Amino acid sequence: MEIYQIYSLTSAILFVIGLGGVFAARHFIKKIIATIIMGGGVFLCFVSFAQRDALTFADPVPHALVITGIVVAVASAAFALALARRIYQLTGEESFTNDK
Amino acid sequence: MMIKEVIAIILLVVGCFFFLAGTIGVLRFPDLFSRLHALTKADNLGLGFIAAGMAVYIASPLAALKIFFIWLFTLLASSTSCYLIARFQKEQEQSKNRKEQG
Amino acid sequence: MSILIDILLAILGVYLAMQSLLASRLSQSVFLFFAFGLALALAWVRLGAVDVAITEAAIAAGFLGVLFLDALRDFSPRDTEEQQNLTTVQNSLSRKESKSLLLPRLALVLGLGLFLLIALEAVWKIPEGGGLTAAAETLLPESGVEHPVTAVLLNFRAYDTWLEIGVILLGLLAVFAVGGIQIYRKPIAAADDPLMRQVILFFTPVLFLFGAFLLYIGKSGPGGAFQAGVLWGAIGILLHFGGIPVYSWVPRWLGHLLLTLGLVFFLLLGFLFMAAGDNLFEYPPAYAGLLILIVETLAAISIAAALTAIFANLNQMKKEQPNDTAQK
Amino acid sequence: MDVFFIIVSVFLLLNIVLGLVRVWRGPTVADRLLTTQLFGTTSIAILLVMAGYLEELTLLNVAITFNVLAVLLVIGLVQVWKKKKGETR
Repeated sequence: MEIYQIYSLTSAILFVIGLGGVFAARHFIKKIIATIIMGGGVFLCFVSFAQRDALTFADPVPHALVITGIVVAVASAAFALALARRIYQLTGEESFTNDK
Repeated sequence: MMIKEVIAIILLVVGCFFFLAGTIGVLRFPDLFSRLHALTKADNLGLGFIAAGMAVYIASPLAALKIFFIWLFTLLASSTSCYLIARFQKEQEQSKNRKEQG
Repeated sequence: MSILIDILLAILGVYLAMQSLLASRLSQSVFLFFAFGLALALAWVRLGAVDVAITEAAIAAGFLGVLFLDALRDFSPRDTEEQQNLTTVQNSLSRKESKSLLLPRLALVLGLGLFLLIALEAVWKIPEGGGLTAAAETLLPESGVEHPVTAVLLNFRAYDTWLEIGVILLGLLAVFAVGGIQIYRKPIAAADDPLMRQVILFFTPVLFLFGAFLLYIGKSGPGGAFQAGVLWGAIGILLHFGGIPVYSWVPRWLGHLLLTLGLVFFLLLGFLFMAAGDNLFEYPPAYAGLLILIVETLAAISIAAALTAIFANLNQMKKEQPNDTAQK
Repeated sequence: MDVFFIIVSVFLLLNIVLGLVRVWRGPTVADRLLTTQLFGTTSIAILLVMAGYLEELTLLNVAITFNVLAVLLVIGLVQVWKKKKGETR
């Protein structure tokens, strides 16, 4: 078993965990964490296949995509946190509720 | 086996021992202040031994300088964070006590 | 034999991800998430992606950590009494819902299991195409830098990188839109602790120098604009904690200039060479190294400014709350 | 020698796993933050060992990144949560 196979299988599991978290978690912060975990799974998939395609160095295109992706994920997480905190300030709600 | 490898192995084993001691301390000690002690002292010593071992093994002056700086920064960061966390916790407990009394 | 490390790391990562979502208390889940970030950084080291590992270490240990701590303070209950009320309410809620939500939960678990199987099969059977390694390798001498990842980021796929700086700026604008733009005026509680002031004074130049080192070394090894940007952004956050919010004493026009510098210069350069007859973001190989260094520096400054502004805005957001409640 | 490096890395990883117990039990936020510091220090050690094992000296840069930013979280916790105490008083 190669290194990249372990990590690519892990990436699928992480993505599914994040997806489940987005559906099932109640609190805003947990939902945000779940989306970041989902993103982490996708990045892990990219980088593991970059390692498979290595010649003299690992495939640089997925690495570059993942670096930009991480920073974009951080920007979107900051936006999501701002939204969540604003909602909490205005309504006092910590999660999406139906009864209102 | 070369002599530098033997030295590196000895230093790494000692470092691992201190890491284990630090982790056990974090798990077993009763309150935050003694846990801080275990973590920031024992672990830094362990890191120092591992850093020394790797500096001996890699045996390049530039890398040794970098490793030394890594250890120095870790010492600085963890000693100050030990102080800051302890002070923070003490203030929290004091304000809690004041509230319970008043 | 070395596969042992990978298996352990993979199990650790999956466990941390699962527990950070399943943990009952919010602070548990946030700190488990930090640990997940560190495990991910180690995984990238194992996969040979050192650039990604530096970025992830900077983001997970620094920026996201501070953002989440800040948010955690907002959401954690103010009083023990309030907390008790909250837990009782939550208990009653969960008891009520446990019956009515049984079917959706079963469906969710089944769907996720099915999806997991599909994803595992898909990942297992991704065909070997060879990737773009060979193309990058042949074009590397023309790019002006020696490190393939930097070459891809700032030369071959410069369009992506340019848009990506724009996305960070967009994130800042979105945070402004949510939190309000008249933010930077209030003074912040200064660091009253002499030791903390010294630590901030010590780590500011260290962060700056190390960021500059990463920026420069990006030409020939792992490092580059994003890593340097995050490290320089950490300077802004540290100064903010030390009672010197950067945007309160920098004049407003300079702040805006710093924020847009990278984006504008990148675009200007692209159009300049397009006017000279090349494609968008195509540099002449003779000057490419120098141009890439300049672009990277400006991009790092812009990223640092944007991250600092995002943090300052988010940190100030909750400060309005006690005033709001007092007015009510 | 390689086998020895692998054993040391696995041992340090197991150390992290042990430290996780404190994240679960830790009664205060400071305890949990402490565990994150433990992870940071142990990860730096793992990175140093990896740098020798893979003979990849750039890993030292990753380690420096880890430890110049380690102090940021602590200062963040202390400064951010201090204001909370002021509010509740």
